[in-house]
Amino acid sequence: MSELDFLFAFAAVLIAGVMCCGRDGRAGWAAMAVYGAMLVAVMAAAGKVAGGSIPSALGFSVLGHKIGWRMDGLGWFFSMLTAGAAFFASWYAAGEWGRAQPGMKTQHLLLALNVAAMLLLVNAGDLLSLFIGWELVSWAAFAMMAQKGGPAQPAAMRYMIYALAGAMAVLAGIMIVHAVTGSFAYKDFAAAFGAMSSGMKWLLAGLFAAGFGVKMALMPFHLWQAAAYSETPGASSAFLNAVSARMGLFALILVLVKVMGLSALAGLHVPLIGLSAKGLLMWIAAFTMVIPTFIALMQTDARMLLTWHGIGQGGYMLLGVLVGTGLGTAGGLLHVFNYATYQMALFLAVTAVIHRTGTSDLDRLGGLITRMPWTYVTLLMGIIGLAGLPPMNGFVSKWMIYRSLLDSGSAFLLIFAFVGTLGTILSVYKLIHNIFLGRLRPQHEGVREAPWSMVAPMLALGGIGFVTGWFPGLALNLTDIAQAAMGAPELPHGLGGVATARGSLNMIWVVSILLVAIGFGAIVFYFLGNRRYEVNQLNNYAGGHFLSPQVPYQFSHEFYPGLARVIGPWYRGSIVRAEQGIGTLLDVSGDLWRGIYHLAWTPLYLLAATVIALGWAIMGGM
Amino acid sequence: MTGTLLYGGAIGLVIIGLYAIVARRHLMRNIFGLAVMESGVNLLLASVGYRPGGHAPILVAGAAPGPLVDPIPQALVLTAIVIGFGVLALALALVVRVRQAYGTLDNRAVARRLRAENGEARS
Amino acid sequence: MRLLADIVLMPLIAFITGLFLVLMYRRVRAKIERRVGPPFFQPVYDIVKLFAKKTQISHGVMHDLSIVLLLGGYITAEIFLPVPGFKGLAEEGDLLTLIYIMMVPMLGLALGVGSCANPNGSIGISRALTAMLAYDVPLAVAIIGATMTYGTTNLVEIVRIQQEGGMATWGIATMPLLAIGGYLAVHGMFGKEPFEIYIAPAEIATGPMVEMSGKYMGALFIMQCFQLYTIGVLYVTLFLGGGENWPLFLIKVAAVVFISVAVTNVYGRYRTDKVVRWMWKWPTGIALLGLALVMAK
Amino acid sequence: MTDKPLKSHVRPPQDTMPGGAGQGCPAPDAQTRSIWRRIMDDFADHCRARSLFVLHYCTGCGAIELPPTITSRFDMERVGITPMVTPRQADILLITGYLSLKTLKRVILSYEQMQGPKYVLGFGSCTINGGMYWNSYATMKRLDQYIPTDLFIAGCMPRPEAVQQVLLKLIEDIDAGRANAWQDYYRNYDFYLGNQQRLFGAGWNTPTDVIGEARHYGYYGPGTEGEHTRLLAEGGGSAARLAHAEYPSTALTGRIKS
Amino acid sequence: MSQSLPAIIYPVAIPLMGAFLLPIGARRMAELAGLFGRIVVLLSFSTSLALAVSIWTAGPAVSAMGGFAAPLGIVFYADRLAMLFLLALNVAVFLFWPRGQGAKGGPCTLMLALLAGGSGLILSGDLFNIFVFYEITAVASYGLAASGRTHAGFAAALRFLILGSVGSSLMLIGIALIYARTGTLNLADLSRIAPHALTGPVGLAAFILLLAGLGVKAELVPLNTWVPEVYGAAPARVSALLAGVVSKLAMVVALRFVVQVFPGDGAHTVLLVAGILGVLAGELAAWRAGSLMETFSYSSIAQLGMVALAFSISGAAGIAAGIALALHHAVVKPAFFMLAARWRGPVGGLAGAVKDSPLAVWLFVILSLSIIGIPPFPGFWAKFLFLKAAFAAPSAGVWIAVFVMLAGTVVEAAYLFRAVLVFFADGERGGSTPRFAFAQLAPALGLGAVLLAAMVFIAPLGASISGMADEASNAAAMAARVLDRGE
Repeated sequence: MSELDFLFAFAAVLIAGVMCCGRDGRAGWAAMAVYGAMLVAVMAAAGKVAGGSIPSALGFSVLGHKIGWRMDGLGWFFSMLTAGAAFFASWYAAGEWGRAQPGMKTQHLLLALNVAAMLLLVNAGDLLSLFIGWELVSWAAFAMMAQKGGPAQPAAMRYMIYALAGAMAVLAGIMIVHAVTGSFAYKDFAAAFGAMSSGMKWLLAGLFAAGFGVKMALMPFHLWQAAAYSETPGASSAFLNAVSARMGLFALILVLVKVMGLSALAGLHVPLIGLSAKGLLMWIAAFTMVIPTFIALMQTDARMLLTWHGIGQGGYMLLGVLVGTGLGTAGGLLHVFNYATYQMALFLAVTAVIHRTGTSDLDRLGGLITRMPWTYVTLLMGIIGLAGLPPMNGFVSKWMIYRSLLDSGSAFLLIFAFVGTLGTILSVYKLIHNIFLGRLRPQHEGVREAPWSMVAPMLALGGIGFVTGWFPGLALNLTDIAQAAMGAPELPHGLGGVATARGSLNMIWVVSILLVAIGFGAIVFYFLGNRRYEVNQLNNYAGGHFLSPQVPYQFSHEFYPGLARVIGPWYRGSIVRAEQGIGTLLDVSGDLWRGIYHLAWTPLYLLAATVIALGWAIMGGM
Repeated sequence: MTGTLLYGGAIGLVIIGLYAIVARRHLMRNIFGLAVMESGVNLLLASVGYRPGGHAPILVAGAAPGPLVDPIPQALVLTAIVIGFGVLALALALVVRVRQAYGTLDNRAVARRLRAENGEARS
Repeated sequence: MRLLADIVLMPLIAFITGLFLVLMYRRVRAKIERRVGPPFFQPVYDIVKLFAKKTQISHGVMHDLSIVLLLGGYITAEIFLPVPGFKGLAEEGDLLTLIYIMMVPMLGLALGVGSCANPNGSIGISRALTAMLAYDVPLAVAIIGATMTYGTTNLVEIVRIQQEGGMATWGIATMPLLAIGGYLAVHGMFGKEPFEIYIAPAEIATGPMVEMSGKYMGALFIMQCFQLYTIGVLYVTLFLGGGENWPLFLIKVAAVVFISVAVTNVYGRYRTDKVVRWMWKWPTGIALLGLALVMAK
Repeated sequence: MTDKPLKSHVRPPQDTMPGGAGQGCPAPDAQTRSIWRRIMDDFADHCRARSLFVLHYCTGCGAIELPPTITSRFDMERVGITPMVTPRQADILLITGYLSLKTLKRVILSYEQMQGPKYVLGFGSCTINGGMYWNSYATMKRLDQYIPTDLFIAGCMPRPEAVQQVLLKLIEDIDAGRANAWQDYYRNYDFYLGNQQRLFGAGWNTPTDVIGEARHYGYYGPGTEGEHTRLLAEGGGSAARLAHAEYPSTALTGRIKS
Repeated sequence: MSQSLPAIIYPVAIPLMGAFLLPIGARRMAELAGLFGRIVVLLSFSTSLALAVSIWTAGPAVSAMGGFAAPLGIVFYADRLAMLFLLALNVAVFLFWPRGQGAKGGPCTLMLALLAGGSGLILSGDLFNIFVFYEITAVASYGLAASGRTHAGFAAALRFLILGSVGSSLMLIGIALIYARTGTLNLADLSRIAPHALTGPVGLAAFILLLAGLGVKAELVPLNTWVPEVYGAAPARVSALLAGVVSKLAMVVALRFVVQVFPGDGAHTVLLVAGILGVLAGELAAWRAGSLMETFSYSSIAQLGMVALAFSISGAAGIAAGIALALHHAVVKPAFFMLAARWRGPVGGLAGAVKDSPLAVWLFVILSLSIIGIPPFPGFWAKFLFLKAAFAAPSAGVWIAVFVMLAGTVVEAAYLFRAVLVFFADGERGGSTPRFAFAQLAPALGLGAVLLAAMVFIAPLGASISGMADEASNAAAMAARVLDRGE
């Protein structure tokens, strides 16, 4: 019974446990304990998995193909992420938020199913078990998205169609590999990939990239993610946001980087323009970074804004991994870890706001800082991480990605990355301003801070983000294991950060100096001036006008009018129209075929067939 | 020459029968067409066994009078005629039922009523 | 111990130079308007008067924290900015870190103004962030081009490279287009006249500063000094060969600020979308051209 | 005009009591000050004198006099005076001419929103005794009954030289530490509120919590609260009261501000 | 080596005899008909089981009628493939025996006739013999289609009859053409003569004519206009039986022709085109279908199209995939039809069905997951075999077939889960959806259990299917068994 079997056993026990007695209050805490145990088990397995891989007893052979599961470094990293995200999601759901939810048992059950499916996916031993895990993850996520009913169902439906199309592409890819190499093992595929014809290479790379790209919401397939993830109930959507989309990245890394190898991808050249397959994928990642971020800028719902950012951040991770150098891959993987922490903190904070005020519409919130300070602190830590500013961990991974892009000399990609970051800063400020800053609306007067059972996990996540931001070495040790398993070059790093010849980063010094400077600023501020007097928010300059609570005095609707006038016309939603086009094509052809069955008398074809056949017969001479 | 005449006639019958089924809307005409078509097919089947100048394949006193006609298609035709007859009987029974049910034998109207009853929403 | 000295002295020098730059800014403006201009210690007087205000109005803890974050952010930025004689922490954090550290005070100010619950402030901040998005694109292109030519983002290294070759290896010599594009972006960063839409006294009552009074306003004046100094020194480090000795270094920084100030006082104020369109057209175009040249080499 | 040294040739401050015609303000804040405190205050006054932000609330016909004083003709920036847009950042409030009652409300609100050592300059005769509108029903007659005024400038619109003269006089007062009329607003708030309520109705008040500020900064004197502020307390119609009802507290800790 | 076994005839003889004795008996004791019919079916099932066991152990069996040797005499040939579908037919007939008011003499007789015709169809090795049994099955299915005694039933049966008869006549023309060219009707003999006699356009014309005949029952594209009408109008048990098993028999016969008589790739491409059109027509029409019953009718067309695609791939792998797909569809589709029987009317009206009949809804979910091909379920392994076979011999047509198949699966998943989401949606207050009595749900649950069992024992099942496929794919061995009897 290796650690991996313990993990699978934990997952199975959890599903059974929630299934039988998910109703009573303590189920939430029990689930949290089990996820915690899983996290500890995964961490304990770090030593064994660093070198080789942990075999698992789970495995069977069908139609002559052996299907098995084992955990290697990459699988270990993503299992750790899944267990951690599930731990925090269940901790959040175990508290008062859970008690306030209608169908909490189903949510616990679906979370357990999702975790089990993800463990099966990330520890897949060969292509077939990878596909089995992939399908289970897709369907578990579908169930989780559709559970709330109402608007969630069309969103989940749209996800399911995308996911299934992606899965079919992956299945076709796997079967082609089987036809060429005769087996589903990774090493056979890797060995045979070099010798394939470039057409076949393009086909396989295209199928796998498209199939896995759907789950990661890469550019052309990104329309489903925002609505689907926002409609899921709070804690589960935080889990989905933090980890579920990264399963696509795991599979992409596994197949495109580890098995096919970036050098092989770089070798494939698009006939006309001088771009290689790797370059094309990097440009897709670049567009995925920028365009969803600027769509997020225009959103008016907090959850939609965050999910659109989730898509954008996915572009960073893929870009980092695709650069291929030790620094780039470490940056990409670290960004996966960082993203999971701050995105989950953000989503839990927004859920706390929804829990208290009942709405997440940015045009109907404001001034909550005085009522929900700790939620504000979490959201602040989250947006600093999401925007990638120094004290938090988001900055470290973005710096590493930029540094690797600079080393590999791809300047224009770096410009895209930089513009993406700027867009993020603008939209996250809009998020925190419209919810917490500005004028407190009369109806939110009685709002109280979220209960401690919700605030604790949020602050813990924010804390993790800060600590790994201050000492990135802690997180880099985790990514080293994944990097080694991926075959990417090793990255020498200290506790503070990375020291390369062409520019180094030591976060210990950066954050310490920042704190010292802030301390110095506090001294200047608190001791040099007179004691400050806090005033009522109605005591505000309004051009001499007397402010009263009934007078709405808040600027939050359409927060960047100047920018909107410039980039407004660019939002033509061409991809949305393309998607609708496919929908109507399907309906029209459906009606056409169905119409055939409604013709009064259809065997006209028979007549034609017979005439032809008889003619042949006679011509052939009886 | 006779071969092409025979086959041409049989295939002509089949085509006439098919035309009646396809082009006419009245169910009875369709069934007549069916019968014509089956007779055409049977004729074709029988004419396959034709040998110019052949005699009936009966061995009189143990010796064959001359070139014999191929007996097997004739056996097949026998069965085919019986089957055709059976199917025709069932068809006529069903036509009587349809006439009672829908009061009309126009194929298109019957098809429309049938779909309406099946609850196929015409989306 | 040398590091301790750096940590204390560099911000102090930055502050003092900043005061000179503010003074120079107001004096040049006065001279353009054929006025005498403020006395020598005017910036000091302003700051001391604001700190010495007897009543200090605050709109909540975040309003105070933002000022602290503001000052802290700029002090950190100064420490990572290499100046002649002081290396500070330029080895530990490079150019990219500096760019991001310069965004921390901007976010701090935005949070503080937001918590003042005054829509004038919020509109001001939304315009300031839009302007930041506008001028940061050409700036990014310029920085990327610079790092491409120097091959490193370590600021001390960049200065050393430009020092060795003398005038010929200065950024402005090796990549003129990038320097020009960069300068136009830097001019936007100063937040002065053509791109001063977020202060816009007539429309939104000094935008972000609408609720800042007393020591809050004093801190913003200090920020202005730091801002002028940091941006000036950044541009000098990247394109004007950095400081080999103090007098020459100060002259260069003053020159950078002077040209920008001179331009400022003859222009009206652009609307926000005009700022974005202009910034993404001319400076970005020039900088991209420069980048293309750099990449071609 | 070179930067001429300021000499203290000014006559001593008069001790004026509120309500008395034309008296100045009481003795400067009288708490005993340690040496260090005195040095700091002197240095602060020195800087305050040399850096004044002017909010010229151009109500009457005096507004046109200010541009020449600010710009190149007379250039007040030589002595550190620059125009400022909002009351929060301004030190000097210039009332340049007659004040109708409606404008007076806005002026009072702006005055209360100004910070710390703030000075009010009354331009022209309209602020002194109503000027040519002495018997009008619509204008206020004496400015210093409603907000404590430091200096008045006589003249039916004084010329820029006069404005310059009064500004230099103000600088001298500040430098000497005598310009403390603003504390009078806190110390005798009831007097001023009474005058204001006489004009605007019994429970009238501005959203600024002047009494709270007085207590906070230690200027709470006997005259701060009186029968007029009691009207305030029992729930007159003022916006601040509504504010307190609607928004009991703004501080993070949620304590009800008095 | 093949064994000569007279017992092959029993699976056909017993039901035929039962079919003729039943009306006599039923005139007096009406309810006895149902019981007597069931006994006959059990009897025929036991004999076929015994036959299957002997064939599984000793290999395919041949039996010449009346002692006449192969080329001239009529021969019955039974290998493991035939046995599999024979057993499936017997089980299906027993499972979907008419109940309630339909269980009077008429439908029971027709059921037995259907059983006899189907068994004969699957076992006979002679071309004309296949035609005769095909006609018996066809007439039985016309009768059963009308057994619902509803107006729509009669009209649908009539239109079905006309279409079927036209198909049969074309098949007869085909047989005539083949006989004229080769002079023999025995499949084994044909497999030796056909390669050089029936090549070229004449062979293709013959195959198209034969396929036209079989296509009516096997729901191939131009000929399946009767499918939505008959399945809608006929009682659910009949539709389940027709869609589930009978259509597969016709497809297996088509496979026999392709393997033995027309090995050339002309026939394969015709089958491929028919398959592709079938999948396209089925999936797209089902996407726009209104009620559940109509959706499943079109879905069965699509699934049959997939089976045709599988059989169009020459070689044992294709046949194995075809058998797996056919078997899986034979288990899943009847269960769907039984569910659709209770859930009539447009899908929208079924909101909140999960509260009224949770078991049925969860069964629906499991069946749809399997038919889409989600890994743990056997449906996935069927698709897996198909893809393995397709990519083993990639040609342009096969690429299109794979693409259409995968795209079809996505569309199928879309409309199935569109219905599932409606079930789970919260229905309007007080609105109730039809509940399931246990008797109605029993067959569906039985089939669901079979599906889950197949999921568990997938490995041995897979092995036996591939064994069956190898045996059914080499025509020479079959010819040798039948012709070289060495009498």
